[in-house]
Amino acid sequence: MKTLRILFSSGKVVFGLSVFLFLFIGSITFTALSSKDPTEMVGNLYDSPSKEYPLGTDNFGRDVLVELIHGIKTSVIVGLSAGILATLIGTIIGTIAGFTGKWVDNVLNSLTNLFLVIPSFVILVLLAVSLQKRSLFLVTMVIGITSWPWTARAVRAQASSLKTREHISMAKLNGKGNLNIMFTEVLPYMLSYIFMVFVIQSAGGILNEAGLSMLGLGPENTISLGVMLSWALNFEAVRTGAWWAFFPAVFSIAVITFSLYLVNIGMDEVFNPRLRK
Amino acid sequence: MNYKNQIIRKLFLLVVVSTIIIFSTFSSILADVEDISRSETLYFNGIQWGPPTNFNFLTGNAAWPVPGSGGMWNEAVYETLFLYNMITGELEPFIGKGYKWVDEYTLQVELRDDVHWQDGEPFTADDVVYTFDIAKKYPLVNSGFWLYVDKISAIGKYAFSIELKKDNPNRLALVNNLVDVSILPKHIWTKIEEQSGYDIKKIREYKNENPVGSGPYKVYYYSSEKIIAQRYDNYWGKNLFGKLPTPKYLVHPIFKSNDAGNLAFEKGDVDVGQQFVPQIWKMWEKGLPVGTWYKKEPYYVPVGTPCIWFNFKRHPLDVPEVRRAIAYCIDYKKIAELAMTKYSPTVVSSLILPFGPEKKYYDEETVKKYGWEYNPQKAIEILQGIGAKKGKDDVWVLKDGTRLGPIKVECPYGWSDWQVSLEIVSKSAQKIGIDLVTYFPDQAVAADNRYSGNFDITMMTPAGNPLPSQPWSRFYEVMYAKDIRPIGELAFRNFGRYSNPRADELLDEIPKLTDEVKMKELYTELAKIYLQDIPAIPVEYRPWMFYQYNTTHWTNFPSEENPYAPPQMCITGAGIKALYEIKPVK
Amino acid sequence: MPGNPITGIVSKMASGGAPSDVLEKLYNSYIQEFGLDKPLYIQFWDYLVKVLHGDLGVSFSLYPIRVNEILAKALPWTIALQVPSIIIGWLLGNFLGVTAAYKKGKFDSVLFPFSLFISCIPYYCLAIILLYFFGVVLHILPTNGGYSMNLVPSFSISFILDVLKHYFLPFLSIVLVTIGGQAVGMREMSIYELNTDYVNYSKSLGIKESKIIRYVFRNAMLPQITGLALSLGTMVGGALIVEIVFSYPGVGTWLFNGIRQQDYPLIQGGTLLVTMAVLTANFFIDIIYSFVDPRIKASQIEE
Amino acid sequence: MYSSSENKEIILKARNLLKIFGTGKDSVIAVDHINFDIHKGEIVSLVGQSGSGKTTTAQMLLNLIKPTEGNIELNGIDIRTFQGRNRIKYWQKVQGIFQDPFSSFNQFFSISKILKDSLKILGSNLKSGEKDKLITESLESVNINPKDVLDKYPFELSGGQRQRIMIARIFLIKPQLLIADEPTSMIDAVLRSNILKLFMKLREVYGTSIIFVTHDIGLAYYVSDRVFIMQHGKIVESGDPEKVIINPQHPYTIKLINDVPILHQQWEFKLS
Amino acid sequence: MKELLSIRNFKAYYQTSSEEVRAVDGISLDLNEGEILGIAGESGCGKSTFSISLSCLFPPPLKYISGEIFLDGIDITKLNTQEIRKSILGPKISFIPQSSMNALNPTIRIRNFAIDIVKQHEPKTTRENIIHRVIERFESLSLPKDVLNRYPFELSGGMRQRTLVILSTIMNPEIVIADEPTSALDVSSQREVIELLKIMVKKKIMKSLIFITHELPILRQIADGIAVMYAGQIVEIGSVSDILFNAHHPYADVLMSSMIVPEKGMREKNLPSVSGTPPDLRHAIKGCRFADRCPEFKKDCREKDIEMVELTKGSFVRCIHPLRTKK
Repeated sequence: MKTLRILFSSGKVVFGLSVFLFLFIGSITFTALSSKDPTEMVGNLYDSPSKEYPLGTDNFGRDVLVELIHGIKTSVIVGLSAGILATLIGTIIGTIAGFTGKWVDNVLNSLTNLFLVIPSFVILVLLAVSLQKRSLFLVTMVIGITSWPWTARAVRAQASSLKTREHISMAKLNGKGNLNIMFTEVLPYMLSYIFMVFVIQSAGGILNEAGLSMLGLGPENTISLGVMLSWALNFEAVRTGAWWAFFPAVFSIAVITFSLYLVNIGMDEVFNPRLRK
Repeated sequence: MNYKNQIIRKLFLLVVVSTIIIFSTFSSILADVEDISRSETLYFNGIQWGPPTNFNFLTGNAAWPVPGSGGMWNEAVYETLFLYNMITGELEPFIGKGYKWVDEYTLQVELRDDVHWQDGEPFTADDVVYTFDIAKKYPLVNSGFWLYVDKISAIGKYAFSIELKKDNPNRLALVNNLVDVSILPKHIWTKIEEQSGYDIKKIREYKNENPVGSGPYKVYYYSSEKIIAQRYDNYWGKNLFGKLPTPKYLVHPIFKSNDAGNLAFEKGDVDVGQQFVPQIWKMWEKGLPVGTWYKKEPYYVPVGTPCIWFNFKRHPLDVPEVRRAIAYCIDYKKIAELAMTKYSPTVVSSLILPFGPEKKYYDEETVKKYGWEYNPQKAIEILQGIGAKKGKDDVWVLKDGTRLGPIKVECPYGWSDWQVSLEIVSKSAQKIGIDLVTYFPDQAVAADNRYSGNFDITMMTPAGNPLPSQPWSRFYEVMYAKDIRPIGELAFRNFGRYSNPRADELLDEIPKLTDEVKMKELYTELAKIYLQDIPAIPVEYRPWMFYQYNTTHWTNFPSEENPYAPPQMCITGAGIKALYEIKPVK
Repeated sequence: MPGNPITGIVSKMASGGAPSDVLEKLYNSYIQEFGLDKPLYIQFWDYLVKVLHGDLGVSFSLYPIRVNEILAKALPWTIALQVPSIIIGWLLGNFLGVTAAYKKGKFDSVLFPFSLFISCIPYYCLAIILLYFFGVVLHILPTNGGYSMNLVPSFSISFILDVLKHYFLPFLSIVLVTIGGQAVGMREMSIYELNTDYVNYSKSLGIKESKIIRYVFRNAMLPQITGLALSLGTMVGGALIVEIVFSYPGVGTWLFNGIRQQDYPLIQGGTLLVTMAVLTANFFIDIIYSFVDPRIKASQIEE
Repeated sequence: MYSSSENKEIILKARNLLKIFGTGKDSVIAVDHINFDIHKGEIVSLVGQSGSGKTTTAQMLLNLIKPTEGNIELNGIDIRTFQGRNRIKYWQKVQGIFQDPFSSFNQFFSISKILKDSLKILGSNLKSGEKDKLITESLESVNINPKDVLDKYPFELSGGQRQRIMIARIFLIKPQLLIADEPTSMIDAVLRSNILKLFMKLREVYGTSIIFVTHDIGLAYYVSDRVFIMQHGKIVESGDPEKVIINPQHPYTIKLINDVPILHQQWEFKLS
Repeated sequence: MKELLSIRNFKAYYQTSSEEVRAVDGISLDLNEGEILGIAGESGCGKSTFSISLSCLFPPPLKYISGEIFLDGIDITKLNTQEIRKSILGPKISFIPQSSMNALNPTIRIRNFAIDIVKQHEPKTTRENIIHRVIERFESLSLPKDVLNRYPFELSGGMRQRTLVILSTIMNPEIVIADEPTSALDVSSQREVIELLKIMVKKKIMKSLIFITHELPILRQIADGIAVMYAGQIVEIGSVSDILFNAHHPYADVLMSSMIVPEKGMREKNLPSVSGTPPDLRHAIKGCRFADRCPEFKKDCREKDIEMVELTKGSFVRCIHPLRTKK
């Protein structure tokens, strides 16, 4: 409770979170309540914005605004799920490496560094290319699986510094097992940190989805912000000046990730007093 | 020394070293040809995608201007015997002065005697015979020739004859070869064959960077960014056309995306293009000097008809009423307007196009009687007629309990206009309660699915080229079932494994005919079978090439109002005549 | 890998109207040629052996061009685009970051959210927007390719100017996003450094701010160098997509083409090249780092 | 008031303890073949400057890290038998207290949870009421009103209180041997005596032996029955504090004692 | 003796949007030339904040509230940051921080840092001259001059701390403020640093020294006078022997008696026991701040704020019931 209060004392956190939740909950509510089908072809190729379709239509003659709302929902869900996955894998690997130390750490750490240095973009592309079918779920998995190293690295550093804390020795003297210690003595201390990492990973997930979709490796038969961009490029929205086909998606991606970054930075300032002004 | 200076010095060093590396790597791509003048150069787009890999006609994917890229023949370097005119459907004399059927099985062609290769060697009937003979020796794109030809032989230096097989005398397919097979110089290719040890693999690896043909242009320069052809001023065609082609250079820049190519076209950097430009009329509405064949819709000359193909081995698509219901529920007009941005007239339920050279075989009665059109109510009635009921989720269920869906309609990802078409198909069907869902796998997957029969409904254009053999070729691809491999094995036509013995008979019979009346009769019967069985549904028309021109630098391009040449990109078949008539603006 | 690449090649020819029977023959002869009739593990082994000999195989989509040849032509463009833009963006970003941290106040409160926002826009999105404004709306800069199509590469002034003109937008996209990301990171590092004892000590000795900023810049820079090494993969990945937006004739565009046409040799070769390039860059950064950080240098000398 | 330990039973023996960290070139000898015995009820100080190896020794004695060589015997039983599940049996007899009274706590647990967790080491036979009683008793032993602290979290307590709760934990477990690693170094001087008195009480009530690990020679002198002076991983001098600290023999000890600032004598400086 | 520094009722608080901590709450003291003043106090008493405040830079959230600091008769709290940096810090007031490991910029050689310091105040002096001067300083204090060519991390803890002392005094400051300069060191290095400081005062490299520590035995070795701080205030100022053996303020007395040193007789000594914690400086406190814990507590201790009283010359105490006065 107290932590939450401190958290909300940061304008950045409040602002970022509000924007994010507004977009996320808004898009979920809209898609749940509205009967508007985003794939309904209501107009022609790139009809300019009008009263009826405030953001015009896309290459399929679909209402861009409705698509955008669905796209935001999908992208955010992909981002959050990939974020959860990446955070989960990274936290497990990082905690084990950092806490266990010795050769386990060496092995896991070299693995992490290897994955860090090899552009995750490359792995992402290779994985996505080799998928038979790219459902939303699989794409999310692929993004999550390729982005854990950052988490692992960050968590490892935390865990290995926590390892030397005296309450860990104390817990050992209480006869707690290593697993128990990891869960009760190490993890809770990293929670805020892990949450921050999760926020960043989610933002990364959204960006990755967009990047993959741009390459034509995005989820099939789904509307996401990246897919919208990919269509706009495919159908020459830029050349024909149909800004409404790409700008709203670009802007939404930027705003969502911006809001997440703000939350992260705000949290960082709260939890690391050195950044506090 | 101060540490700050140290950093700056190190960074400076880094920048210098990287600059050197970068510039030295760059120098490797610099060439030693001269820049070319805009007023002497005609720019193309839309034919060559990706960097030139070879100029070897035998690879099947030779780069522009050698035939092979994008399935287009052209006459710039290598030439065909006759010039096909897609508007009139005629074979115009070229190297071949004329052809005649000596008897039912024998075709004789007479050649010009003043044709020579770009290295000065004379062009003779031997070259022609050689060109067809190697297609017998090796698996080549035009090896199909030998399925119906028994023998090709020279008659003296400037004539040759072709004898059809008695059991498969396909006259229609044979004539195709007169317009779409580029003749190779025997004296050069025998050497290449010899060097390659008569191994087709080695022959295919031969890049032929300096192709020697009989045409008016030679490859001058190429890189992964562009290909330049330079005029061959000693061209034999001076005799035929009375002059040389006007542009000294033909350039095909290689655009990395459709967008880039279209932007260049819009700016006038490209003079004549065949890329899909959505809503091209907006360009002249903006005041740009851009034109297409027709001034009005559909702007382009429709030649092919992309279809959705049913898989006959999958239930419930094997039920004719289901196929018919689908045929009725599709909003063809919307496809023409939205997916084809009005570049297609609303499609008619026929594999014989109701316009162009094949119009003579089109029988409106049959289409009216057995065909279909957009009529969702009718689709519902058809389904009700076979006792189908709507399920709870508003989707039809057949008597045997089969739900109509989900049925996948697929085409490759990124084939954007088709994707839009299929979106409309699926939306149309869903509206009346047939659950068609779109599926856009990657191209290779889609192709694999298509050939191996692993699909519900797929999209493909049957025989999309303007050829003398149409509409037979189109029917053949859609309906001919003889020798078609079962599901799981590859079939490069009749993907849905449709089969009707009578259709096979008709398809065997038609190409043998010489009598036009009889031919129309059989075509009509074939059309009736087609309309009853519905192996595939045409969803839109498509031009062979999206011929469009920008008159910023060159004028007098052929068009409907000035139809001195067909809309064949100035270099293909009879389209080549345009090269002699266009005029530089300056 | 899904799909069969040969069907791709053959279906391309099929659109040329070749009879199906011929296509089947062609199909079989290509299958043999690419060795796809062999078991998968032998194919993989063959590929590995070839890669170790520096041969990335033959492209499917651009048969019979070798992947080596394609990438060799593309690499200079990519290096010329990415190396300077990432370095310049990185330097400018760090400079802005440390300034924002030190100056605080208005400079920081404007610059910080702005660079944060910029850094949140993916490279390719920024590229699209720049392309739209400069290329399509204002018509002042070329929108695609490495140089104009009426020019032939040469060491002439006009060609070099033309290349630079085409270079500008992709360069700017990468620089801007890099600046944004680096400024955010550097600001945080600098705030951390500004609170260290040595800064306070230096202040207490009356050392002026500009000097202290230099201390801070240098020290905050060190983790940023390591950070650069680690995030280089991500940066290069993003920058490769920029190439696609501008149809820049670099590795990214080729990779994109490869992906679209299921050209596995090209995809594998391209990704391998990118990986090697990033690893090499990392290696260089490590060396540079050891020069810049006296602590590392000392420990190396001792050994 | 301090009883002589000469004839008391030995509860812990350390023989030839060696600890090397790292491998190869980077290896560091932290503890270099040390030997000592700890008797029942005695207070011993392990004194050394930073890097002398005293904390490593403490960690080995606590069975938190394993010696590279040598052996520890608890009541005659080899420490190597106290591995895995048997570690608990060791920790029933040997317990520790650390320097930082804040980081010794899991800040996410309330004091009552922390103390209850400590009880687990005694086995699970205790009923809930018994547990509460034990906890109350132990808190009272360290002069803390249980009501004031049980529901609180560590960060709500002062440093002195926290260290007392750590001692309450020892009162709860009643080990034979307590290893206290710099237990007062982060406690304000004026509160230090309170803490020290609790250690004395522990020894008096339960006969617990205590090893103080410290760099504070004054403290070692004040509380110990015996002191061990460590330098570079070795025990250089040991014995009665009066002997070792007031009349050191080893050159290192002499220098060390000489450099400790004291109250009643001022250093002589060569103020040239 | 000339009075160098005179502080009058100086207050500096930590102020954030939500709270205010009265870390330094009314300090007055005087410092004469050649004098070494020790400031003793336990954690949280405000001694470090006080030392930081003497730079008059007040890094946020620390804030100047009121009071004066006269240096050579000038109230430096009234100067602006520029003037303070230019003319006060370095040549007049200098600091020796606690943690030598972090106090030196890790990526700059000692020599260059020394040059930066001198150049700051004497821009015209050449590098050679500065190096020459610094080398001389090292030699005169019998320290190895090759330290100059090293990076901080290449020095041992003791050497680094002594280097810090030299660097802080290159400009021959009038007053040096050393905040726990020895607490991270082992006893031998500690002794060396103290010896060095003592020599430097003697040699007049610095005119006076304020030495802040929580260990009274160290002040015994170095200081002339001691000020004891408690809860943001000085509770007693006096000579070393007065404070150590004859303290008047009950807190100073308890603090002194709590010292444990390896001295004969120490084992027999009974340590005083005080419970409780210092008051929370976030809230206003009425009366004596030690009252809660004071063994000598009387009722009137809490009635009003206690002022410093001069008991004998140079001996001040903030207590209305001081110890050992009547006897």
